[in-house]
Amino acid sequence: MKIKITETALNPWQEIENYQANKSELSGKFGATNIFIGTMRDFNDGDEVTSMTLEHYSGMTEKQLATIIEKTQQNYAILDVLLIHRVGLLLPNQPIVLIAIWAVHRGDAFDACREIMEALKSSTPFWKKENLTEGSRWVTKNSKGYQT
Amino acid sequence: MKIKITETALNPWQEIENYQANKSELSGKFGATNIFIGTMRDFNDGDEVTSMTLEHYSGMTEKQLATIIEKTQQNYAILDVLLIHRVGLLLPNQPIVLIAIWAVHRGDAFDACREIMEALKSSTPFWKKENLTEGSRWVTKNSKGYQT
Amino acid sequence: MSITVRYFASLREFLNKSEEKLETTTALEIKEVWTQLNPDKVLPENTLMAINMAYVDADQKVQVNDELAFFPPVTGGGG
Amino acid sequence: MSITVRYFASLREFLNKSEEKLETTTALEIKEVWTQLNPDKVLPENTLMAINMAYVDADQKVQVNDELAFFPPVTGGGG
Repeated sequence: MKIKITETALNPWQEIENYQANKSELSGKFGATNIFIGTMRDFNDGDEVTSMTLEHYSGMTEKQLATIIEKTQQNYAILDVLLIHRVGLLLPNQPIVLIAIWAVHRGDAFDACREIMEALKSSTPFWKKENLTEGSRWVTKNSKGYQT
Repeated sequence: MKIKITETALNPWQEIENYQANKSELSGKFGATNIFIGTMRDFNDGDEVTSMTLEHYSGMTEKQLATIIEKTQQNYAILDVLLIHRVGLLLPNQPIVLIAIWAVHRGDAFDACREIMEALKSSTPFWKKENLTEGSRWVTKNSKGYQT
Repeated sequence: MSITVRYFASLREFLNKSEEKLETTTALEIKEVWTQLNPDKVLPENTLMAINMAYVDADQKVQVNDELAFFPPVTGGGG
Repeated sequence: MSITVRYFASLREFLNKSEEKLETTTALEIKEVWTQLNPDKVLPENTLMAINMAYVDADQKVQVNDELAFFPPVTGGGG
């Protein structure tokens, strides 16, 4: 299991490939991988967003993520978790978060990934500030996750 | 949208990265990517599996996958789909299937990926034959997707 | 004029054939096609059927020049 | 002896401070800490609170040497 908070631009494919390659104990044992990647859009609530600043509560963030993962491991049979979250200045099309779950079976992988993602959004101390073409604004709530 | 059936070993990270890089119209427009990868295990039903032969009904497979994706596009707001499935001889730890969904929102990405995966397993004409340390056997039914 | 008939996976191995043609000038019931081509074999339970690469029920008629396929439950994917 | 108090995101900007210490030799109510440090500001509705990096309710007591944090609803993730 690995949790990483980083100010550096994130290449999710490289991260997953490297992580998996170094986990020899996973080889041949997992049948299902589910991966979620949240990526910065260049629009939100009808406005153009030129960049975003992600603030976090260092220390509590890692603690909260570990708690979320631990709880999910009690709910689903999963083999491994990789979770990386960006902080600092982000540009459109850059990944914000990566969650990868390895499991024997697909249902456990899908459900665990979804549960961790929803818990992360609702309880981990990250805050987004969007920079618009004119001015900036704090994001005050999460979307429900579906096109309306 | 891309559907590919291939006899060649599959690098999912390379495939997704290349596909996304060539889709300039997606840049800045998607907020969520959900990816499922099904990978060959070296065990099944308590036996060691040394390799697997994947047979398919060429032509109907592609047609059925296109129908599944079309139906899912009616149910969820998704921007793009990449689906690759291996056929032929597979070894443990090799990816069998890759499904990647790009959407504005996470719920649409998760649900569409899950729906396509379940529909693929239940209705696309692929068949697995497992080669054991002694002899071989056809897989006769799908797992429900959860550790029992 | 004929119907092309294909068999896949365990059914292909069981029958020891993957494709054959049944000469006919008229539409036939699926069961009739099976019986004519496999007179000594019972169609296994759970066998799936497709005409021209689309799933059909066992009571569907097969037209001349159609491709009819018989196959066991599918097991693709992974996980 | 003191309590460390931290503010994040929009609340940090609203108060124009990110961290301060409140000298005390006894445990205090969270509301008491807020009022002593921000006498002219109402604690915004929906403010979340954590003691030593774990979520707490507003009625929790803050012990000497604890770290107390106030912050708005969280908005991490993406999608």
